[in-house]
Amino acid sequence: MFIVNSPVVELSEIQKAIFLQKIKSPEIADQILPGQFLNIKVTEGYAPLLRRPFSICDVEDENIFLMFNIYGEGTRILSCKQKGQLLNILGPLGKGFNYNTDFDLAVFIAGGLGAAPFPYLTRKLKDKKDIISFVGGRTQSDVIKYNFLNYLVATEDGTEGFKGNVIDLFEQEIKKYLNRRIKIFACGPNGMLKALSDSLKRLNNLTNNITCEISTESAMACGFGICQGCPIQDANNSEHYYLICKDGPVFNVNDVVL
Amino acid sequence: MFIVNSPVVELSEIQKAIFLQKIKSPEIADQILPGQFLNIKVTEGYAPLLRRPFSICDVEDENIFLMFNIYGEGTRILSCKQKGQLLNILGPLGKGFNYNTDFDLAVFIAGGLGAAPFPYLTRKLKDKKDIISFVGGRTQSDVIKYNFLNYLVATEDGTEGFKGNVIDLFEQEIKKYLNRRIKIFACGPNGMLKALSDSLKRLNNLTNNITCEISTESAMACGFGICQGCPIQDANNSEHYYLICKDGPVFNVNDVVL
Amino acid sequence: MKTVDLSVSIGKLKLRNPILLASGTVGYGNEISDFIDLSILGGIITKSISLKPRKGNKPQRIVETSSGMLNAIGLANVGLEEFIKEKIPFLSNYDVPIICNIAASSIEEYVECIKTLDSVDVIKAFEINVSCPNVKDGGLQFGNNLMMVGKITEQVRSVTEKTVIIKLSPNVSYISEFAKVCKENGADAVSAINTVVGTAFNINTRKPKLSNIFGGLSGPAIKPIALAKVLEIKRSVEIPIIGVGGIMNWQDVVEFMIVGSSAIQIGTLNFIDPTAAVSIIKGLNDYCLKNNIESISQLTGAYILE
Amino acid sequence: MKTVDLSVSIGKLKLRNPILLASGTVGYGNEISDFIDLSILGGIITKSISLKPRKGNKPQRIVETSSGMLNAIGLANVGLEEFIKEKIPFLSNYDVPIICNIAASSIEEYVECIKTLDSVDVIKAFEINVSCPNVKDGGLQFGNNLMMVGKITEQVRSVTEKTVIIKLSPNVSYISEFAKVCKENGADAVSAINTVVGTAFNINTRKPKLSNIFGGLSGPAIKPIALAKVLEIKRSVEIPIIGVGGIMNWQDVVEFMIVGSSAIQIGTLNFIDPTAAVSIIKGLNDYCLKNNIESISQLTGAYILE
Ligand SMILES: Cc1cc2nc3c(=O)[nH]c(=O)nc-3n(C[C@H](O)[C@H](O)[C@H](O)COP(=O)(O)OP(=O)(O)OC[C@H]3O[C@@H](n4cnc5c(N)ncnc54)[C@H](O)[C@@H]3O)c2cc1C
Ligand SMILES: Cc1cc2nc3c(=O)[nH]c(=O)nc-3n(C[C@H](O)[C@H](O)[C@H](O)COP(=O)(O)OP(=O)(O)OC[C@H]3O[C@@H](n4cnc5c(N)ncnc54)[C@H](O)[C@@H]3O)c2cc1C
Ligand SMILES: Cc1cc2nc3c(=O)[nH]c(=O)nc-3n(C[C@H](O)[C@H](O)[C@H](O)COP(=O)(O)O)c2cc1C
Ligand SMILES: Cc1cc2nc3c(=O)[nH]c(=O)nc-3n(C[C@H](O)[C@H](O)[C@H](O)COP(=O)(O)O)c2cc1C
Ligand code: FES
Ligand code: FES
Repeated sequence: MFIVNSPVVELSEIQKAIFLQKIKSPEIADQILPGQFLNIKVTEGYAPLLRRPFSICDVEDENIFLMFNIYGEGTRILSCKQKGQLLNILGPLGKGFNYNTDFDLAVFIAGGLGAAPFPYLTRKLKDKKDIISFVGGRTQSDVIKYNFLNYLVATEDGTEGFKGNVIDLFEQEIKKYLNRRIKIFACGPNGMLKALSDSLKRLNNLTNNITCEISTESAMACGFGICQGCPIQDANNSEHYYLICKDGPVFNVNDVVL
Repeated sequence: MFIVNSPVVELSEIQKAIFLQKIKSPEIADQILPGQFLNIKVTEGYAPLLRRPFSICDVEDENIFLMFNIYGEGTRILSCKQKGQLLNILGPLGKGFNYNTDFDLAVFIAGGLGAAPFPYLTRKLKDKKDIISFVGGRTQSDVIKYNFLNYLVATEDGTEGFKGNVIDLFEQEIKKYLNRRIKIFACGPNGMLKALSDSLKRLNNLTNNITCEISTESAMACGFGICQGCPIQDANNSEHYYLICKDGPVFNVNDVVL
Repeated sequence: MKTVDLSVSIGKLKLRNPILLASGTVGYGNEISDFIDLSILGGIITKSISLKPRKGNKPQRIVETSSGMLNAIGLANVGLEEFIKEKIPFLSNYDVPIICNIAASSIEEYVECIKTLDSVDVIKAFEINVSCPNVKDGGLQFGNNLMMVGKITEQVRSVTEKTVIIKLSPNVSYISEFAKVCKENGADAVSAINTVVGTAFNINTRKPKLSNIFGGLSGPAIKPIALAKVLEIKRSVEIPIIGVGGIMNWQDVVEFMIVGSSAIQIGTLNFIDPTAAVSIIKGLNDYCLKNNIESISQLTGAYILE
Repeated sequence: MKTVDLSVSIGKLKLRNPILLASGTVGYGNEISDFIDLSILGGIITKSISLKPRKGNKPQRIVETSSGMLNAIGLANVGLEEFIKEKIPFLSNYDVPIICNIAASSIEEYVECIKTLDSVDVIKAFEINVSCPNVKDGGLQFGNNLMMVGKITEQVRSVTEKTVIIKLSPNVSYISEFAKVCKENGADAVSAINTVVGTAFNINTRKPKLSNIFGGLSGPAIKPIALAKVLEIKRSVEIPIIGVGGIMNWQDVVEFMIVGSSAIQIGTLNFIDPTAAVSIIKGLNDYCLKNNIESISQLTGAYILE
């Protein structure tokens, strides 16, 4: 956990309104793991005041990648950075995915910009494990397939692939693999994560071979545990909140209340 | 008085740390007069919150020019504008120099960035009147001679020209011209303007051929008379303040208390 | 296409839309009329006037701060007589309700001003400034004193039939207590908030940046404070509220109405974008259409706390 | 080259420099120690602790605003016992004075906490939080009540010899009255200011952005307000003041000292730049050298009003 000023190398639009920012940051690249995030100061001054958190999207040699859309002022400013301009980056932050555990089949589930952490995770797992990916969105243009392997698409409006939400697609498809030791890695809107945990309750009647980790989100002030601004309910202790920035953002689906 | 979005054409550094910004603004160019100013929004958002006032430095066809140094956040942002970026400009503002009155000799006195309004005034007068200019600064690097005609330089530390303040130089030189009808146009730090008005009191014992207009400054919120933020004492009515943005920024030296 | 009813009422006062320009941020309308057609506005609140002209404070009167500004104008104004002779005629040219803001250093002065102004037709309402942080006499020594605010309201009420609005100070522990006193003494509405007391110093000269030492903080910096004050009043007193403080766009207007405002005022924004009301009114209209709101007054206090 | 004495005193408390980290913005020091060597600091003020652990408010707890942020953490903390068992040992590793901030919902609770903590050596002082805007019990219902603040101060004073600092609420008409009561009841110093009450609403859901509805505003937006409160206290009460509110750089620190602060606290800035104290301390040193100030304490209240 440290602060570095790293230069923007380039910004590419991987699909309409979805940007991939390449940043040269050997220090971060060297240490960060899939599912962790960075808290980025998008201006020299203090407007906006707070840093903006972004998942590590991918790492290639000395370079790191962020994936984002233009959501508000901070991401707009970020998207305007010229080659060579420095970003003040705080990280690596949080606990990432535990992908070195015992399983045969990695299942990735991404909703919309929840796709962001998977290129890096794919890079880490593609030679070690089988991977199937489920990628969802409201409509075709929301679906981000960037660097997914072996993926199926679901859109709410049926403009591409399965018509319905990505969790319904997942639940129907996963049944083919219940004989294997499955580990699910999911990132997306809270609604999707909720649906996933419900789906898992149903599936657990059929198998106990599935473990699942989810990447969560919240407003954050600090990103490293000093402001207490990012609570999420501990599923096993009603009197305790986890901090998403420090205890997460990745949790075992059974450890938190969504 | 109106608001326009006008594109930056180019920024040039006319001397160390002094910038000249060329902006394509036919509407402003068509109406603005020497000594008037513009109130410029330097960002899309509201950081900094207020507009920044700048004298009209020069006008050429459809283009207007601003002269500034990087003083704080606003001028820093202004200096970073790329070709084609739009500036939101409110103006023309205030009352400029009355240069069409009866006089033979125009005397320009500028201290530091007080040089800003003179290129335009020089353009308007050079074919009609004789001009002598007195340009001063703390040290050589402060002296801005840009587009001055027939000028003499004074520096406090003597690094260039007359050693001392520009008003002492003026008072010594002007004596050669007391037979003519002189109109002084001055812009610079308050200290310089004070010294000038004292000097004029002395000279008025020798002649009544001198009239003098000074361009004043103050913090401003609106720039067009609705906030009451920019008062300057009326010399002829102790119960009244003029508003620099509306009644000025140019005043007859006898009308205000510096 | 459906149309939206943007009109709102404050006491007897009917406004074509909830957008008012705040006192002290539009002078008497002359200058800003070069930028915007005054008759599209819900109303204009004129710069605080006092019985006699006030010169105002020495320079420096304003200081920019992070997302805000401090002002210590000191109620510089032309005084009652010139206001009626010189300013009212200009404003009469527009079909827009004039709300006359009054500042005074004694109850008698308030009363005298209103007696004189009550007969002026184009003045549709009075906003009583009991909360100017920038004057020695009157101002906060009234605005922070419950009993005083009650007395002033009662006396003012007794001399006019027109809509009476009391402009409250945020520099108190519980603004709702003041709103309550205003209601009890017959005010038709309250405006919340006036500026928040602040200061700034020059670290080289060690002197205050404002000749008055203290000034009033306005602008987006105070928006969360203003919203909290409006909500506090809304939840405990039944009186129309005119929300003001840091409004920069139509979204802010909606937010102020949701927490309880019947109308709102644009202040500092006028200095930066004197045409702002145009895009704000359009934004409000579109928001209502999108959300099937027939009358914008439905938004007032429409918060959901579950 | 001349050297500058950056040390300052607050009651019996001697600090190597005036830079404290504000309660609730550094937790218990663990995380921020990854970024900055705690022993360069004047001191650390720990997150408000209460007798029993507090879970804190539901999400959402923070909202960004223009040049500020609202927080409604709700005093989430590990409670007295774990604080002593788990947190103190870590802090003991550093040569830095610990100021323990205490929140409570009754006078008895304050007293009990301090009795327990008084024996802990590394705790050099207590900061009594009577001004948290984000809890139902305690908090502002204390901080806005003169008599209560007096009682609490008196009781706390009676059970400890260590330096007692009362952290004041800005959400009052006259903060100096509270500072006066603190002094009269034996407090060694006051901290000014805690956060300013504010709120923000989502215009689509019409719900408050904070689960607690109201939150506390911090950051540069409130700096002018905090400076005004410090100056108000300085001019009317003889008690050391610890200035806090919107400090973002060394210039802000100088400004806070000029208006009357003996020391200052860095709050929200820690979230954005946890290393800020380093450049601030250097900036203060350079400023003093440039202005021939031998001891930084000379700056306290060094304003010139002429
Ligand atoms: C751990 C984590 C990882 C993330 N990874 C990515 C990513 O890889 N790609 C991406 O596009 N986005 C990601 N986000 C979301 C991203 O941080 C926001 O989109 C970004 O802050 C928007 O900033 P803005 O100024 O453009 O939008 P604005 O709306 O102007 O600013 C965002 C504001 O919303 C607040 N806020 C409220 N809820 C949230 C929330 N759930 N998340 C973030 N901010 C919130 C913030 O405090 C901030 O003040 C991530 C968020 C978190 C917490
Ligand atoms: C009528 C007029 C004409 C001007 N013409 C020029 C010009 O041609 N070239 C040029 O370089 N500068 C000019 N200035 C000064 C220029 O406006 C300031 O340098 C500019 O505002 C600095 O902005 P900043 O954000 O860079 O500095 P900052 O210090 O970050 O911001 C300036 C702040 O200082 C305040 N302030 C206090 N006193 C003054 C003052 N006397 N003038 C301006 N702001 C003040 C402003 O309100 C603002 O908040 C002029 C000023 C006025 C009033
Ligand atoms: C420069 C200035 C002058 C003001 N003068 C007055 C005044 O004369 N009377 C009054 O009641 N309020 C006055 N106000 C307060 C505003 O009407 C408004 O209540 C305050 O600025 C908050 O709104 P804002 O943040 O939108 O500016 C003034 C505000 C500013 C900035
Ligand atoms: C997230 C957050 C949590 C805080 N928690 C506490 C607290 O537990 N006790 C306390 O006395 N003050 C608390 N404060 C107030 C700060 O200590 C400080 O008084 C306030 O934030 C103003 O300073 P700043 O503008 O520099 O942040 C908290 C502030 C923030 C932003
Ligand atoms: S964001 Fe500050 S504790 Fe998590
Ligand atoms: S700057 Fe607003 S009146 Fe002059």
